[in-house]
Amino acid sequence: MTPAEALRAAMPDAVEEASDAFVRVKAEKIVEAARVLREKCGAEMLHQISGVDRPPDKMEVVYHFARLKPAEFLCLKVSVPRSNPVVPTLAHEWASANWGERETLDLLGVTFSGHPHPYRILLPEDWEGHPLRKDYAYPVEYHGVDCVE
Amino acid sequence: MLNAATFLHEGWGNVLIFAAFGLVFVWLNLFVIGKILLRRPNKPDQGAKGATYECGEPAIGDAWIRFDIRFYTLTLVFLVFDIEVALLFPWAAAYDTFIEGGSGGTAFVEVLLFLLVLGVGLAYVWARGDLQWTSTRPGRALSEESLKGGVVRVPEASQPEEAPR
Amino acid sequence: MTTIQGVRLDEGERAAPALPRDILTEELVFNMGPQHPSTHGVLRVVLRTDGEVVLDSQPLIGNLHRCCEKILESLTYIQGLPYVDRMDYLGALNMELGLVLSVEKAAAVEVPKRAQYLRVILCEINRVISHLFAAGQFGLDMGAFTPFLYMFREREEGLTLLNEVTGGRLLYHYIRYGGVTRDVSDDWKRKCIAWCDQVAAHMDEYNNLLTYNHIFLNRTVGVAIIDRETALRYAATGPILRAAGVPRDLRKDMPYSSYEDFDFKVPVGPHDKGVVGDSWNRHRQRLLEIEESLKIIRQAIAKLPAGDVANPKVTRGWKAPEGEAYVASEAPRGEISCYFISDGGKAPYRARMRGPSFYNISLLSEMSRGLLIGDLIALMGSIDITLGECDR
Amino acid sequence: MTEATRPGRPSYMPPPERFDPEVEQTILLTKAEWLVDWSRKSALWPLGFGLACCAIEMISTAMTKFDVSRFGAEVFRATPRQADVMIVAGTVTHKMAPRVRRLWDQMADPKWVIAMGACTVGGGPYFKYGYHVVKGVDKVVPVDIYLPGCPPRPEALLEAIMRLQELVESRSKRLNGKDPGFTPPEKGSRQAKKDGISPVEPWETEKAHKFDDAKKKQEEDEARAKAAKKAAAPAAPAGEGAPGAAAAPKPERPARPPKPPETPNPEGSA
Repeated sequence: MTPAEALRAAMPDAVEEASDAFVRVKAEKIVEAARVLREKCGAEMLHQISGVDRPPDKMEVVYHFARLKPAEFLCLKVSVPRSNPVVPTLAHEWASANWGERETLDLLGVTFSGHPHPYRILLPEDWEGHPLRKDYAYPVEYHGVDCVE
Repeated sequence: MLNAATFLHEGWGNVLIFAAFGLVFVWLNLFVIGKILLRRPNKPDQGAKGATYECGEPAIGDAWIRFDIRFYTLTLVFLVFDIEVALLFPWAAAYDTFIEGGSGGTAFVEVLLFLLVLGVGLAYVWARGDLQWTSTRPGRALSEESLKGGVVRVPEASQPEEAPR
Repeated sequence: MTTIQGVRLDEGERAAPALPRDILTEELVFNMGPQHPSTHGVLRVVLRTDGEVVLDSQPLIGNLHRCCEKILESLTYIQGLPYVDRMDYLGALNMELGLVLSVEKAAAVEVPKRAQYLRVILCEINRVISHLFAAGQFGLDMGAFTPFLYMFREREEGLTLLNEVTGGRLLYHYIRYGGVTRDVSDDWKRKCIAWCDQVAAHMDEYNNLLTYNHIFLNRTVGVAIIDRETALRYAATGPILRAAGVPRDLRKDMPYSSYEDFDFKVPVGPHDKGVVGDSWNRHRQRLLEIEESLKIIRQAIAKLPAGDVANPKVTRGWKAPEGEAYVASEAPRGEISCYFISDGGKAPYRARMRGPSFYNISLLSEMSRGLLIGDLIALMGSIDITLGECDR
Repeated sequence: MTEATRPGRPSYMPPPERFDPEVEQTILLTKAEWLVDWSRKSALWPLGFGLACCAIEMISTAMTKFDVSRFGAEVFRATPRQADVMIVAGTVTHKMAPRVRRLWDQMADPKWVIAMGACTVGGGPYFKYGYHVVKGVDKVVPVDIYLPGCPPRPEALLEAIMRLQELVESRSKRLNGKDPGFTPPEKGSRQAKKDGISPVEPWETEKAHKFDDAKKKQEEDEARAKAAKKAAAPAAPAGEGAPGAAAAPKPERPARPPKPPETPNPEGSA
């Protein structure tokens, strides 16, 4: 069963936009949507979490699930306001979401509510700003080391 | 009477050679290498040189902690059997004299007795499980509860995060 | 919540409450830090141990975060390619293929058949070289230095082979959108087949030297078992997943770059020794994959079609039209994928690269509980991590 | 602006201490000094410290085909306490920089640093857009031999080790006054070795801090004046075409801070 049909059947109000490539759901319903994908559409692995910065007001979080038999990728999208991007976490059911969400927090500033370990993963703890945002200003100096030669 | 022949015959030649060799080495160490050592770069406390090396990180956690008892018992067991082997060496070296003296058999039996007594000690320790130094006994730190894990738990931060000034 | 060196360590009770107070023993917390022979790069693992037994560990990555995705968004399409090479510097061509496949799918760029075959040949050579390094490194972690020297002998020949075609030993910039940069000569094809025979001939030497070595078996059989469910939960892919019994290989399941033309077997699950999913099976899995890759190379060279090697429409200043795509491919360490979004501009709007080691390392914390420290080294050696693609 | 907080000096670096030249001039030695340098040169033990792609080429150099053991440098020590050379092989990021500095501090003197790869020489491919990459490892540790290449071929690393051996061996020539003063070897290193030209000792001038007393202050004032004049001029919007759809303005690069002053060639030998 394709994700669009399964999600329309399970939670019609949560589906904002559905096409054969991806399904956009409301941010609060992402945990249930992932659960529907696991049970109905056979998604066995959360393959990748990608944050996409859509200035000036939108911030997108794209989840790609992998189904083994027959091998295919199912895509869920969530768009949240750019000023205060908050998305519920999937880390409790999908262990690979733990680090994926921490990296999205680190590089894009999307906070995942309920995350067991919500801290930066790639950049140092006291790094200012989120580099993958389109309006990111490059640092001039970090701990005394010049960043621009 | 001391002349060249007797001098060499009585072995004084060797003493002369060894003395010469000794003096050369003394001179080499004191003067040549000594001067070089004096001029080696000597910077004992440059930056974090004195800090404990922990793979490039400032050392976290504390090394002066109370280790598990099992390591202590294990070293005791090792000590006992080390001495046992040490005692076997002289016996083995002198074993041919026992045989010439006709009491080879009794010497052999005595050693077997000696080994047997220590064997009993080994059996006791083995049965008690002290040789199994890797796994910890139930009730030790490795109980089910602490194995649940989650984020690394540590008593408290004993080292400031910033590099020592 | 205490912070030690950027590590958020929960305040916890000193030891298990079940202990009587008088013989209270404490746990040792220390770093297996960025500079360590067995972390294969700058991975830092904070360990909490009781004697030799690891109670808990927390891998800390990010020491090699080289801003790859920001650079891909800032540079033009052609300029961004070399940075993808540097993600997994042991399987650089597979990384290039990952980015190029998703851009070609989004922009519907047609790749000539010969270029697809050339990509397959060189990526498989790269996979063999990478697996040789990984198997040798795992032997080195377990204390066997000689197999590493033997495997490097074949690896050096393979590097010269790739050097001859692409011009680079380790990082190649060979694959472009719509094709490849250079064609191969017949002499090179003959040398490539000779190299394949040489590697195949030495496989049993590696097995006797390392894989069936008695000490190696004791150190790795039944150690750090990653079963099917844990691997899927942590999205660990590649040899880890296949050694855990899941027949998942993107070259077979979702064929790309004309992999469907070649017949090769996907080695899966419990091999002749050890338990399914243990360290020994992962090692054996890589050696079997080397043999399969050699088969693919031979077939691809035999069936190499004529034709040009690049799509003439793609020039230097080429820009992808609006669109997005998500294509995954099989890299030596696992599945890499690129979520590519283009808005028609000079540079990709977003190129989100997936490094398989990022997910392979994340299962270290759960898998290491209760292991001895030596077994943790076996676990890290057998999952074969590269920090370049983990931190991107 | 004390020395420790001068911009461009990492905060985790201790203030540099002067090297007192008196100890050295009093004793002139010939053969013994050369003996020590020859032994150091022939057993340069590198620190097993691979960061990224260059580490793989460093391992290839240690393997049978390129065989760095011909130069006595194949014993890769895992701990800095027993290492002589720190080959920084790979990109040094801002998160890794304090650790690289701490490893260098923890090495026993005399110690040398080979900056292997374009990333360590000057930021390499990550120079322009690599926000997390340190632009050159000489901002962190004093570097003796710069080895460009991305990654440099194993033969290039062998050349770097040979150059380092000349640097080590030239110490005795310099101390014995036979050295006509430091001029970088123009032609091949063989020529430099014959002429006995050798750079000054790494542990004497802390290159990473690049400071000298009076001359620097004057250069800094000049630079600051020039920067102030340039900042006054209207800041031209730099940078590539902003993505069409996005309305946000392309962030232009911040104004370049005054360049940390260079160390002039030391006037002459000791």
